[in-house]
Amino acid sequence: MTVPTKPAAPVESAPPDGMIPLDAKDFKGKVNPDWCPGCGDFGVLNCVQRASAELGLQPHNILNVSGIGCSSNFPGYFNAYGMHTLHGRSLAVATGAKMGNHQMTVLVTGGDGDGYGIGGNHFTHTARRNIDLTYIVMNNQIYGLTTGQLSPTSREGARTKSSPFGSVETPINPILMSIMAGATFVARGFSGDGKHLIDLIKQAILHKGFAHIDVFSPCVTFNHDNDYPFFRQRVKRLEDEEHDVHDWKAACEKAMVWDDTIYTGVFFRQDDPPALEDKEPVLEDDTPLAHRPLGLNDDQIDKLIRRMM
Amino acid sequence: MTVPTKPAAPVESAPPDGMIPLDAKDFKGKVNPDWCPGCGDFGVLNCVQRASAELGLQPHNILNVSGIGCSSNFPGYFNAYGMHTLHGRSLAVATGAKMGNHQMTVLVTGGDGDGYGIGGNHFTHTARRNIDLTYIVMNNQIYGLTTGQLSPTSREGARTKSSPFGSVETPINPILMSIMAGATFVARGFSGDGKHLIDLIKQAILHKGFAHIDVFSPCVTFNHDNDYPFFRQRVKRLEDEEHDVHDWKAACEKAMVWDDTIYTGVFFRQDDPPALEDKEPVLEDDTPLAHRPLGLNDDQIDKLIRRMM
Amino acid sequence: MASASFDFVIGIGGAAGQGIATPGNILARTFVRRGLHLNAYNAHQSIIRGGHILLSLRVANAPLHSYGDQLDLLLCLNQDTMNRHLRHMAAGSWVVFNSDDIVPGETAAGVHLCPLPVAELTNKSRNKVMQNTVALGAILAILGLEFSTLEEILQQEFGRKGADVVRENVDAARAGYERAQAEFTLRTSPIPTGPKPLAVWAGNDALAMGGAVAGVKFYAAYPMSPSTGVLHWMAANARELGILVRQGEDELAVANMTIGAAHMGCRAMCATSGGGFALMTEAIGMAGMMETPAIFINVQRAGPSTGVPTKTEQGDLWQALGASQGDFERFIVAPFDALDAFHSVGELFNLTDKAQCPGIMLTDLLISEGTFSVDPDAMNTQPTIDRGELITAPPALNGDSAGNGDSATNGNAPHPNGYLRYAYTDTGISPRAIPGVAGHMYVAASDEHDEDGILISDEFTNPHKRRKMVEKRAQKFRHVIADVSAPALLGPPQAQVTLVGWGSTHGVIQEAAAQLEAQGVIVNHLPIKWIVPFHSAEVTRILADAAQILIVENNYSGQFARYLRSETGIAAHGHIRKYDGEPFMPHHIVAGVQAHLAGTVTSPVPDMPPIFIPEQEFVV
Amino acid sequence: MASASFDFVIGIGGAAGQGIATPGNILARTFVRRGLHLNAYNAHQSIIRGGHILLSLRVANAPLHSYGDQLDLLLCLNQDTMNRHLRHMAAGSWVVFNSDDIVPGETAAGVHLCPLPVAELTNKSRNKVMQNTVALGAILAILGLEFSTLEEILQQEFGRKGADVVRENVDAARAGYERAQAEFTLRTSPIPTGPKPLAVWAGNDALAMGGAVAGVKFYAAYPMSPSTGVLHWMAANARELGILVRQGEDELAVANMTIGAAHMGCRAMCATSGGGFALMTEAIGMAGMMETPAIFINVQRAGPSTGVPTKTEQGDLWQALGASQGDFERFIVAPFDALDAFHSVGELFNLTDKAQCPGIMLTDLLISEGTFSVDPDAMNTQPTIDRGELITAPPALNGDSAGNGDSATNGNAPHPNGYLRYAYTDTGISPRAIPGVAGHMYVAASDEHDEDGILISDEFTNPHKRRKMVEKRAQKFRHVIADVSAPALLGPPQAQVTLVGWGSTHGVIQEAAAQLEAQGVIVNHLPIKWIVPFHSAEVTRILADAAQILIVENNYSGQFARYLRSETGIAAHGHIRKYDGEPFMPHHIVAGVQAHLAGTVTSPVPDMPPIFIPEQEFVV
Ligand SMILES: Cc1ncc(C[n+]2csc(CCOP(=O)(O)OP(=O)(O)O)c2C)c(N)n1
Ligand SMILES: Cc1ncc(C[n+]2csc(CCOP(=O)(O)OP(=O)(O)O)c2C)c(N)n1
Ligand code: SF4
Ligand code: SF4
Ligand SMILES: [Mg+2]
Ligand SMILES: [Mg+2]
Repeated sequence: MTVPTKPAAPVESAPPDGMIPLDAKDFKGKVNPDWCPGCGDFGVLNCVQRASAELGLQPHNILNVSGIGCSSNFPGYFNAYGMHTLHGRSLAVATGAKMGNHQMTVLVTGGDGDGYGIGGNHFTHTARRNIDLTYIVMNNQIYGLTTGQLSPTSREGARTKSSPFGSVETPINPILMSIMAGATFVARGFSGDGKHLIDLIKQAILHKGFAHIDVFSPCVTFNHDNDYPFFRQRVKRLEDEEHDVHDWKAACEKAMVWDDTIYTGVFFRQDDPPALEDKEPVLEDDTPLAHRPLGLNDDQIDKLIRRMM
Repeated sequence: MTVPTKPAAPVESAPPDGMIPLDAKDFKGKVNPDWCPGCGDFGVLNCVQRASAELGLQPHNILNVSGIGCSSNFPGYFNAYGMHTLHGRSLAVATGAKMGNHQMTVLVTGGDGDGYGIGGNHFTHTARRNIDLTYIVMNNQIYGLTTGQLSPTSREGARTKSSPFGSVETPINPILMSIMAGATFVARGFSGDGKHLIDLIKQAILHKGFAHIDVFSPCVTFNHDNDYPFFRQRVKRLEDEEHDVHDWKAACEKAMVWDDTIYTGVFFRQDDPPALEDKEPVLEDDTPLAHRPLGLNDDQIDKLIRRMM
Repeated sequence: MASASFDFVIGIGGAAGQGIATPGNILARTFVRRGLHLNAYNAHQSIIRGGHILLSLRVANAPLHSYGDQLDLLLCLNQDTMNRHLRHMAAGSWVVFNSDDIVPGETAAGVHLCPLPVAELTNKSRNKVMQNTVALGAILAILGLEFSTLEEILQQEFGRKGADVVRENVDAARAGYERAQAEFTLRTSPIPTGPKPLAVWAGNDALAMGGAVAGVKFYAAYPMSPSTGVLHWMAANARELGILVRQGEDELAVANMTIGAAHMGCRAMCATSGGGFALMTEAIGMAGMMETPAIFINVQRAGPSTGVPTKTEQGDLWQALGASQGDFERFIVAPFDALDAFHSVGELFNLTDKAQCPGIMLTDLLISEGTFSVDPDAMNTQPTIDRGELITAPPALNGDSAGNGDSATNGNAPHPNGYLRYAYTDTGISPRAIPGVAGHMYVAASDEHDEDGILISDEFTNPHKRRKMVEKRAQKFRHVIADVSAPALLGPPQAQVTLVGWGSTHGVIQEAAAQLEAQGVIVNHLPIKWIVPFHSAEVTRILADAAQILIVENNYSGQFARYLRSETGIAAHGHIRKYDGEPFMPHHIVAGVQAHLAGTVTSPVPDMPPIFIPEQEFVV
Repeated sequence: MASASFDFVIGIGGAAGQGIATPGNILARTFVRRGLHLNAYNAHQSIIRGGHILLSLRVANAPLHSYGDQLDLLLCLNQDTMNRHLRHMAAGSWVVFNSDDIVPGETAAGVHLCPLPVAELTNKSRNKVMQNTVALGAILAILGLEFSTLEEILQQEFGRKGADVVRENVDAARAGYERAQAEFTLRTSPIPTGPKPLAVWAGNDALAMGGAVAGVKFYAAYPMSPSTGVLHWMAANARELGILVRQGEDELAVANMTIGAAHMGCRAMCATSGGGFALMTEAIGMAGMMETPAIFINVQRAGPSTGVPTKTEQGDLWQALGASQGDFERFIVAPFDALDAFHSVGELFNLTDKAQCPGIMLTDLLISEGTFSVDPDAMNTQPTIDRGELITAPPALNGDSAGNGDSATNGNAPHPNGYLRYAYTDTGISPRAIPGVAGHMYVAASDEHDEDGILISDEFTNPHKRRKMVEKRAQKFRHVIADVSAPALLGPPQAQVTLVGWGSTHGVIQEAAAQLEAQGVIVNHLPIKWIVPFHSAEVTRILADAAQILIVENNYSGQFARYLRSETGIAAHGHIRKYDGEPFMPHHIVAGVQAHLAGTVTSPVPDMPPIFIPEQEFVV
C-alpha cells in the first residue's frame, strides 16, 4: 500500500501524487477563532495555514496536537486532524501519535505555560529523543486563558494577578533549554513578522527531527509589558546577521540577548542526528503501526511458548 | 529568639554558639545502608557526613529530602531530619520545606531517574528560582531500585532490561540543563574521589542559592558500562585545569567532553543573584514561618473586611 | 411572603470583554451597603473575549440561598443578549438596552422596554463601556434608589484612574438616571434597607480568608478555573498578612510544596480543580503515610477531563474518595456555602492537625465563583486553633513557644533522645516533632515504616509491624473523628419527601423546600457536609423515618447516592440530577419533587429508581 | 485426595543477591516439563542485596490455585533462613543446607536435616553460588527424580556461559545428587508425571502476551514494581513482534503517549502500580472524553503511597473507581489469575474498542509477580478481534482494510464530507475515523464538544448540547456492556457460608473451600471479575439466597465490601481481611470461616460486622 507521506525534500508547492494543490484558506478550521481581537495567535495561525499550503501538505495527513490554553485552542481553527489534549501533555500525546502513524506530519501547538511550565518535562525529554515533531509555542509570557497569571517566561518583576507586587522568579529561556536538551532545530519567531514566521515554520516542518519554534505572540489583554511595540522595536532577524546555525555557542549567546535587540530566526540546527523514528527498527517498515495487521502468527506464538517451556 | 542558622561565611569547623563540634560518625543514621556492597552511594554518604561535620552543621538543623530509588534511601542513613518522599518530587517538597523554615540547611539527595527523569520539571524550575538548596544527584546512569532499566542519562546503545537491544535515545546532560535553567552553582563529582567530593559538597552547602552536584555513583549491580574503572580512567578535576567558573561557555564546553576525559569539579557558579528566600519580602523576618504566631490580628481583619464593603 | 419583602433579580448579559464585571460589582456594592442580601451567579464561557455571559444578581432584604428563578430586570449589553433572553422576561419586568445599537424583539405583555440612546446621553462618547455606566444610572432610577450611593461607589471604583474618568462616569450615570426617571416605568414600592451594611465576597475569597484566619503560612497553587480566585486573593494579601505564596510549575509541585511546608510545621494549603487534583492525588497519599496535616481544595467544575471549565458540577466526589492508592486516613468535607467554607477551612485544619493526616475540601464553581453578601459579624475571624500533639521545642524548653531547640541546656543532641515519631499510643496519635527541634531527628517516609520512622524494608519486611502501623493510623483517626459534628435534618421531622443533598446544594434545596411548602407539599432536608468521616449511624437513623427519599445532586451518575448506599445501604426512592453545566435553580427541584410525587418520573436504566432531570430553560 | 496425588512445597530462603532466582527457575522448569503444575510466590524486600527472601514453589499433579499452606522442603542459603524458618518445618519435612556455613537449630521431631558439605562436594570451588547447584542435585535426589532432567536444564541455563561453566554445574549437581542418595532420607512414593509438558510464566508475562495476541502495537511504561515485568517482556519481544515500546520520562508521559498511539488507531496499553496510576488518572479521564480506547493496567502493591513496594494488596479499587474527575465511561476488570489475565486483556480491548472508552485492569503483585504453570493448549492465542465501528479508509474504499484515504477517486478532500466524529446515534456509538483518512478531519478535544467535535465553549456553552453529549456517552456504554459476562456462583447452590471475593483471591478461596468441605463445612464462592460494569441484578439475585455472606479481601478498609454495598445495598455478615503485605494462604480463610461460624470474631469498630484478620505466621 502507499501511505500519505511527508514531503521528504524541500519541495515548496508540489502536493503528493493525485492531490489538488491547496491554498491557505483550505486550512481554515470549522469555526472562527474566539481569541481577543489583536491576539498574537491570529498571526501564528495564518502563518501555519500559509506554510502548510506552500509545502503542499494535505489536511488529512496532518495531525495537530495541542494542550490547554488560549493558544492551545489552535487545532479548532486549523483544517487538519486535531487533538486538543490536556494542559501540558501535548508533546507526550504527539509522541505516541507519531509512533502510531509515523507517516503523518505532526504539528504541536500551544502556549508558554502549557509547554514550559506544566509541560516542561515532556519538552526536554521530547527534545532529547529527537522525534520528528514540529513544536510551535505561542509565547505570550503570561497565562492567558486563566486570565493573567505568571508564566515561566514572565520577566522578573512582572505584575500579574498572581504576582501583584512583581514576580521574584527568574524566567526560563526556552531557546537555551531546547538547545541543551538536544533539539535539532531551534528557532524563534514573532507573530508580527509573518513572512519570516512562515519561512521558519516551513523549515521546521521539513526538518527531520524535533523542531522547536518559540513565537512571540502577544497577549493584548493580560500582558502589557510584552506587547507588539515592545517586540517590533527590538526583534532582529538572525538571517540578517552573521550567524552560524551550527555553532551552539553562538546560538546560546544570541538567545541570551534581551535588551534593545531580541533575535528571531533559526538559532541552532543539526541535520545529522537521525530522528527517533529512523532509529526504531519496528518503524523501518513504512506502513504505519496503525495500519498493520493485528495479533500474532503461529510461528511467533510457537516461539514464545517454546521459550516458556 | 535565636534560630538555628546556616553558617553564613565559609567557616570550616566552627559549630554555632553553644554547640559541641561533631564529627562524621555523629551523622551516621539509625540503620546501616542496605545498598549492594560496592555501590557508589556509600562514598557519597561518607562525603556528605564528612562535609557536614567539617562545616560544623548540627543534625537537627539539617533537613535531608529525597525521592525514591536506591540513592533516595539516603536520609535513612544520615543523622538529620529527613523526608523520604515520592519518586521525582524531592525538589518540590524541599522547596516547600525551605520556605516553611528558611533557617534550616536543606539537602536534597536522589538518583538520576528521580531527578532528571520523572523529576525533570521540578529540576529546571527549582534551578531557575535559585532557591537555597543543595541538590546531590547520585547519577548511576540506570534505574537501580527497579532492577536496571534505562535512565535519561544512560548512553545511547545502553543495554538494560528495558532496552535489551540497546537504547535508541540520546541521553540528557544534566550539567548543561542546570546551567541553562539558571542554577547558580553547578558541579560534578565522583564517588570514587572522596576528598574532592567533600570539598564540592561543602562549597555547595555554603553557596547561597541553588547548588547542583551531579555525582558519578556507580551501580555495581546493573550498570556494567559505567563502572569504577570507566570513571577512574577518565575523570579529571577542573580545578587542575585552567577553568573559569564564571564563564558559561567554557562550562558548557567542559561539560560536553565525554571521551577519554570526563571533567569533575565546579563547572559554573554565580554568586551575585540573590537566593529566592532573599527576594521574598515575607521571609525578611528571620523567624521561620513555622514558628510565627498563627491567625490574624484585629487590624488585619478590619482592613480585609473594609475592602469587602 | 410579607409585603415588605423585597426580592429582585437583575440580569446583565453581554460578551466577554464588554466589562460586565464592573457594573456587576457596582450594583453588588450598592445593595450590600444598604444592608441588602446578595446572591450572584455568572454564567459564562471559557473565552476571554466574545461569546455570551449572563450575570444574575439577586438582591433581597432576607438572606438568600440561591440566585433565584427568574429575571426581574435585564440589562442587554449586546444584541445577542436581547435575542437570547427577551423571551424569558415576564410581565412587569424591565429590559434596559442601548437603543443606538440594539433592537428589541417581541415581548410578552407588560414587559417594560427601556431604550437608552447612549450616544446622545454621553455627548457621543467613544468609550464603549460608557453604555454600562449609563445603564447603571437607569437601573438605580428604576429601582427608586438615590443617585448619591452610586456616585460614591463610582468615585471609589474609578478614583485611581483620575478625576476626569470619575467625572465622565458620574455624568453618564446621571444622564441614565435622569432619562429613566423621565421616561421609564419605575418600581413603585420603596426598596427596603437592611439593619446594617453587609460585605460582599466570592466563595474563593472566603476560602482564602478562612485559611488566613486559621493560620495558613504557606499557600501554593497552579492557576486553574474555578479555583484561581483563591490564588488571586492570597497573592494580593499575602505580604500584608505574612503568608508565603508560590505559584508552582504544575500541580505536582504545588501539592508537594504544600506538604513540605506543612511538614516543617506551617499550616499549609492549596486549591485546584479536578484535573489539577488528579495530579495531586499521589502526594495526598504521601501525606497520609507520613502523617502530615495539609489541606487540598478541589473546586469542582463540569467534567470529565477539561470538560466545561466555566461551568459547575458536583462530579468529583468519587475522585476525592479514590484520591491515591491504598488505604489511608483523610478528611473530606463539602461545605454548604461561602460562609460555611470560610469556617470549614479552620475546622478542617484543626482536625488534620489533631489526626495528622491530609484534608480534602470539595467546593464547586457555584460556591467559589459566586458572589455573596456576608454579615461580617457572622464571620468567626478568631477561630480556635488546635494544633494537636505538636512538639516545637525540646522537652526542657517545652512551653516556650519560641523554642527551637537551640539552647545550651539541651546541647545540640546529635543523637535522638529516644523520640519515636510514629510511636504506638493508646489513641494512635504519635506526638509530632517539627524539624529543627534538637534531639528529635527522624525520617518521614512514604514507604511503610516502624515507630522510629525506619523503613520496614530496611530490616525485614515485617508483616506484623506493617499490620500494627496500618492499625495505628486507623486508630488515631477514629479517635479524632468524635469531634466532627453529625448532620441534622432541616424542616419538619415528618414530611412527604426528604430531600438529601451534599455540599453546595444546601441553599437551593432550602429555597425549594420553602416554595414547596407554599405549594402545600411538606418536605424536609438532610444536607451532608462531612463525606469522611461519614456519620452512617446518624444518617441511617434520620432516614429510617423518611417517607420518600429524593437525592438531589449536580452530576450525572449519582455519585453521592452511590456513596450514601455504600456507607448505609440506603437506596433513595428517586433522584433529581442535573449535569448540563448549570447549577440548580429552586424551581428545578420543586418541579422534580412534584413530578416524583405525581409518579411521572421515569428511569433511564431499567431496575433503577426514577431520575428527574430538569430542563435548563435559561441561558440557552 | 487420591493416593496418587502429589502436592509438595519447596521453600528456598536466602538474601537478595544470593541468586535464588536461578535454582527457582531450574526447579520450576524441571517440574513443568514433567507435566506437573506449579504455583510459586516470592516473599521479598525492596532491596537489591541482602535482607531476606523466601521463594515458595508448590508443585502438584493437579491444577494449583495458591502457593499452599506449608513447606515440605526448605533449602537454606544462609543462616538467617535457618533461624527464621526451621520452626515452621513439621515432621516428615526436609531441611537442606550448606553445612560449611550454616548450623541448624532445634527441630521438631521427624524433620530430616540434610547437611551438604559444599566445599568438599565441589572441590573447594570459590564460586559462592555453587552451593545452590549442589542443593538442586540433592533436592532432585530427595524427590526421587532422575538426574538427567536436571542435566539438560543446566545445559540450557548455563550454555551461553560456555562448556566449562556447564560442566562445573553438572558436576556440582551430581555431587549433591549422589550425596543425598547416599545419606539422606528420600521421598519414597514416586513423583507422578502429567499427561504433557506444561509451560511456565509470570503473571506479568501473561499480561504482556495477552496484549501481543490481541494486537497491541504500542506499549509504554515507566518502571514500577510490581508491574515492570510487563515492560521487560515487551522490550525483549517487541522487535520480533512489531510492537513499539517506549519508556516514558514519567507516568504522565506514558499514559498520554498511550492515548496518542491509540487515537491513531493502534491498540495501545500501559502498566504501572498505584503511585504511577495516580499520575495517569488525568489522562484516563481525557480518553473518556475523547472516546479513545486504551488500556491502563494497575498492578497493585501494598500502599498507601510508596508503601511496601514488594508486597501485595488489593488496595487500589477505589483509586480505580475514582480515577479522574467527572463522570465518564470506562471498564474496570480484575482478572482471577495469570491465564485469566492473559485472556482478559483481549476481552478488554474488544470492549474498549466497541465502546470507545478507556479500560482499567487491576491485578496485583500476587498475580503479576507470581510464577505459574500454564497449559499452552488452554491459551487462546488467536482471540477474536473486534475493533468496533472504526473507519480506516474513506467510504469509497471501505472494506479495503489497507486503505488510507489517499486515492485519486477520493481526491484529497480538504473539506470534511459531513462526517461527525461524535454523531448522535441510536446506540450512542459514533463511528470513529482514525487520523489519515481523507475527508474525515475532526478535532478530538478534552473539552466538552458537539457532534462535530467543536468545543461547546466555542460557540455558546449550550447546556442542552452538553446534556445530550453526556447522555450519548452513557448510552454507548450501556449498549456495549450487554456483552460482558455476569459472575457465577461456584460450588453448591446452598451452603452454610458464601464467600465473596474479587480478582486475585479467586484461587485461594477455591482451595480454602475445598479444605472446608473436607472439614465438613459447606461453602460456596462468588468471585467477582468485572468491577465496571457491575452486574448488580445478578449479584443481588445470587446473594439473596446466601445464608451467611463473608467477603474476603486483601486490604484494610474493605474496599470491595463498600463497593458491593454501593451497587447492591448488600452488607456482608462478616469479613476476612489481610493487610500485612502478604497474600492469603488457604488456611487463613479456612480459619476465618471457622471462626465466623463459631461466633468468635469481633469487630474493631462498634456497629460494624465482625472482621477476621489472620495472623501471618510465615515469613516473619
Ligand atoms: C492540569 C491543569 N492545570 C491547570 C489548568 C488551567 N489552565 C488552563 S490554560 C492554563 C494556562 C494557559 O497558559 P499558556 O499555556 O501560556 O496559554 P495561553 O492561554 O497564554 O495561550 C492553565 C493554567 C488546566 N486546564 N489543567
Ligand atoms: C510514580 C512512581 N513511578 C515509579 C516508581 C518506581 N521507581 C522506584 S525507584 C525508581 C527509579 C530509580 O532510579 P534512580 O532515581 O536513578 O535511583 P537509583 O535506584 O538508580 O539510585 C523507580 C522508577 C515509583 N516509586 N513511583
Ligand atoms: S487573553 Fe491574551 S492570549 Fe488569550 S486570546 Fe486574549 S489576547 Fe490572546
Ligand atoms: S542496585 Fe545499584 S544503585 Fe542500587 S544499591 Fe545496588 S549498586 Fe547501588
Ligand atoms: Mg501563555
Ligand atoms: Mg539511578
